[in-house]
Amino acid sequence: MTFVVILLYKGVIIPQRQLFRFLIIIIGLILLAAPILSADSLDVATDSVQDVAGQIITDSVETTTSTEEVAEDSGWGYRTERNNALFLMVLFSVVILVYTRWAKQGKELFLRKINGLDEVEEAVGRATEMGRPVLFVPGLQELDEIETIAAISILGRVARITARYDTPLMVPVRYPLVLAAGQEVVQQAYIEEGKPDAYNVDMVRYVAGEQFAFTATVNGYMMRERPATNIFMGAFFAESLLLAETGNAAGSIQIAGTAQPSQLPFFIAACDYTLMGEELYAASAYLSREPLLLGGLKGQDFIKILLIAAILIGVLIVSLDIEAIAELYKSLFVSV
Amino acid sequence: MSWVEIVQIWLVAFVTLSLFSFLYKDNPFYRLVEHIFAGLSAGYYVGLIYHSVILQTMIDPMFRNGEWWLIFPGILGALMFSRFSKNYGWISRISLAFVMGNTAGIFLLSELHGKVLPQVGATMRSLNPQHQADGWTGVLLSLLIVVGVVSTLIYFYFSKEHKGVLGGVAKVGIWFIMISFGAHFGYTVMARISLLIGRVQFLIFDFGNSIKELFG
Amino acid sequence: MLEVLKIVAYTILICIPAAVLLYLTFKTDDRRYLFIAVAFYVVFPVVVTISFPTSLSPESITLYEAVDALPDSSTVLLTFDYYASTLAETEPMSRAALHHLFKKDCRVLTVTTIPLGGPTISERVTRDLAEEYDKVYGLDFVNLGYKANYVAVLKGMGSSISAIYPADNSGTPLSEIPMMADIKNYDDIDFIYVVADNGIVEYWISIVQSQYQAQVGCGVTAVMAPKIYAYVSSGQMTGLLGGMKGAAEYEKMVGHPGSATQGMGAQSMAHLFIIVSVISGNLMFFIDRKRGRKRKLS
Amino acid sequence: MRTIVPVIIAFLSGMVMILAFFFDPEKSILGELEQNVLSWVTIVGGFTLLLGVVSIFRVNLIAVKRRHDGWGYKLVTLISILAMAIPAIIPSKLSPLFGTGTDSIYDWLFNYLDAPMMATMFAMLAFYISSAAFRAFRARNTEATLLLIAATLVMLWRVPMGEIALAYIHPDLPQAINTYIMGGINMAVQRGIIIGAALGAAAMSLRILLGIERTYLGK
Repeated sequence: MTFVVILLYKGVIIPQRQLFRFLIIIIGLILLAAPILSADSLDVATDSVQDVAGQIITDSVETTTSTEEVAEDSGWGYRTERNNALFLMVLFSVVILVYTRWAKQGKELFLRKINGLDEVEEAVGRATEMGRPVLFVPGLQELDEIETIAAISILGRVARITARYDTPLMVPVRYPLVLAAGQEVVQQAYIEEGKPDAYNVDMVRYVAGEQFAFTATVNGYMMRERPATNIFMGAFFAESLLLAETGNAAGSIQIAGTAQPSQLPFFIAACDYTLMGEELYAASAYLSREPLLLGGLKGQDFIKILLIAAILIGVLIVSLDIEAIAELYKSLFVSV
Repeated sequence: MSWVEIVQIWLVAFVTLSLFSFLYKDNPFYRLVEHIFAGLSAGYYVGLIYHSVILQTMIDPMFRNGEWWLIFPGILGALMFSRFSKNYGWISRISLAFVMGNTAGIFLLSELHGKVLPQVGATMRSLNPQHQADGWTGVLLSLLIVVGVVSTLIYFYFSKEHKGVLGGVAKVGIWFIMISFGAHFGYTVMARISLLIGRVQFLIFDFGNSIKELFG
Repeated sequence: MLEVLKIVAYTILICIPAAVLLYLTFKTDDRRYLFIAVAFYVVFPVVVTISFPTSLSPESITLYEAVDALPDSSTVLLTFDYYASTLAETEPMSRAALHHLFKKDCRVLTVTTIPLGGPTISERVTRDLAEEYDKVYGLDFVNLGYKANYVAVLKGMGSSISAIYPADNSGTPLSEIPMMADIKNYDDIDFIYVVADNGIVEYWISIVQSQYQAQVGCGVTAVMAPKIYAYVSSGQMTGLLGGMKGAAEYEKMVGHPGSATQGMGAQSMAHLFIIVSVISGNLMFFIDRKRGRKRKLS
Repeated sequence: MRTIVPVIIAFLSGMVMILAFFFDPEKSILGELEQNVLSWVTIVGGFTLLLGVVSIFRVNLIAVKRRHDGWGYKLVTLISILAMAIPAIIPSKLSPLFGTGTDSIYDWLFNYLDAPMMATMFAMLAFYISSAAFRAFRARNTEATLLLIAATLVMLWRVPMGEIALAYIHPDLPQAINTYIMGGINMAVQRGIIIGAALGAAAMSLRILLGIERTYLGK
């Protein structure tokens, strides 16, 4: 709690009006609610996580009775056994918000370069050598899906390279909003590379609304034009197979990226390089430096390291048979 | 088999074969069935929502039990349709925000409390052969699991370059991930084949029997 | 030994048409030859009913034993969280589960979180099986049907089922259904048997199992199965049926072999064919690459 | 006004859930509040689905009116929507054919047209998978090779014929695949992915709750 207070006062969380107000509300409500309603101060509560949760593990039969006892003390029945979730939630929220804040302030946040991005550059270069087009499919979802947003920011990068080398670019899309966003991003890239005349509205094209009609059209294009490089980024479903197979038959270099777990194996087996799951978001955060994406990603990284540490400590404690701590430590990770 | 049943089976068979005909090449039958499909699916929602949501959850309790306040979610729901207006489209955001906020509230805790905590807890496995019923084989499994979870988390860690120890762990991570995706691949193949088997069973048993019935 | 001979015979049988059709595909670059091959390997075993003994995996046994250990006439929530597109994998699971539950005289409550077809499928399947076991609607089983926004539905049933479902699927108020008199929320449900073809199965764990301590077991499509292993291993999920094979295993344990058991022959043949395709495709790829290199060198 | 009201509503409706999580529902007003909010959400959520139907109807209607390419097919879609929807909303008291009961037109159309169509659409993927297996899935590097080997083992293990063949090599092999590949390596990786994805989803939820993330509001 002191950590939170320090952060608030030190001005790490600077009063950008709304964020600040809501931050205060959420943390305030949670912190206040626990002690007032359960007649239990939070510091005591976090300490007692161990005792209560430990009890639950050892005698699960008595769980209900012990909960009731706690509940009887307090008017609202605050559930002390869920303090571990409360702690994780508050920690998680603070970390994410602080990193987002830092990202918004333009603080230097390091993100490693994602390997797939180099491959994209190389593949586009190959298309230039061969004088054949680059095909970019930004997935089959509407713009409200994060995967599509990530795909559009990668499209911006690809368009800059094609603009630089005057390589033809083709971007078939399935939804009107993606069409608008895609055209904007591509045009912007061509302007930034100083080649506004080379930009052509038809580079980003609405193809068809229906899933398989869309796929059939894109496949037709691949067989006709034989693009040197196919880039599939975003949300793909059953059509992933069809697209990757046709591209393979057309002899194109293929790079894919999706977070759809059931399509990833097919892309990996059929494409030359694949951005898997979170890598897609990381690539887009790396390129766009969008504070929300970047802050979220950094915050999650921070929590991941804590979790890894927790796992390793846990393994150690359990393996070394430190009985006194073992049950207690494990009970911190029990969800009740 | 009554003639009604036979007609039904033939209808299903017609639909099935029309769709399969796409494998040979695109054709009007496929197109026709595809558009009927789109329409029926949309129409299904109308009947479902009308009965299960509007009648059963809203109107009936309002009149039967006098729960008049259910008119409010009804209004909120109806406001969704303001989206089709250019000037009042923003009103629909209120209803959307109500649903999205609620889901977010549930998710924030259920993801941390129901997934992260227990999954992390379950990874704390003993590497001590005395704790394992099957001795070192049990340790091997535990080791695989601990290394697998940690290296996967490291592979998807973006705040440091993958060099040195971190790079080594990430490399192990990618091998593990590939084996897991291989398993996923195998299972997905199984899933797709199963669905085809389902249709083939229909065509051979049901449709086949109806043909037998008709032509002796 | 007989089985091994059988396998050898089938392998030869697989190899000849497979080789011919793969060769044709390779020569003409027309994948329709491959389509013919797939059709052949799926249709042939179904027509001649090739069958093999189904072995049981520990995850399926866990599920079966958990259900079997329930006292007779306990209350079980059976979910129909699947679309009609995966009926071939999931319907046998639901049927086998109902066989098991009705045999044990359990009271069955069904829900669905799938808007497109969920309620229709659950009505069809439960009434079909209920007829076989002479079960009465409202006393032995109730279909709650569908309500929108599954996250809220799963969470809401934790405090009160009747707040989320004021009426059953056909519109009868829950207060008029005798079976529902003593079923208020998850506390009154002894086991949750999820049959799903999508990520909703994870919410049954992260929301219902974690927050209400309900015992959850599941049957899922093969696409979902690898992920669920993580929940089985953490003890959050009691047992798992994976895809059509899982369904066949449950059918075997319940003693009602159905369409899943019947499909195992075709499944075997098709898998072997796909493995052969992958291997031969890769062989050609490597031969081509070697030749290409030699050509470059010369 | 146009943004702040939705943001506040989202915050409040989510906060109820968060607070209710930490308190015994029987002991305070929070339990009742939670219950009401949830049942309201199921009602409002239902209208969201109708929204999709309305936009499909509109798009197709416009295409038919303006005689776009293939408008005949769009007309078929429109007729199908009406054929399914109209009998469904007529009260079943008039005839068992109406409504959504087991003898209704609605039920029949679903069971004998919609369901087989859906099943067949997905069954076609079996064909595509096999052609991709032959023509596209290549062991082009170490990673892809590992993937294909694991896939082959799992495909063999998961069918009775393959299982017998594997057991012939070594009787414990099928069991070992289940324990070490599926329950060991695969399980561990899936767990890592689940944890990562859960953190991502929680971060997203947090941003929606606090009104930082407004993409869903069309911003």
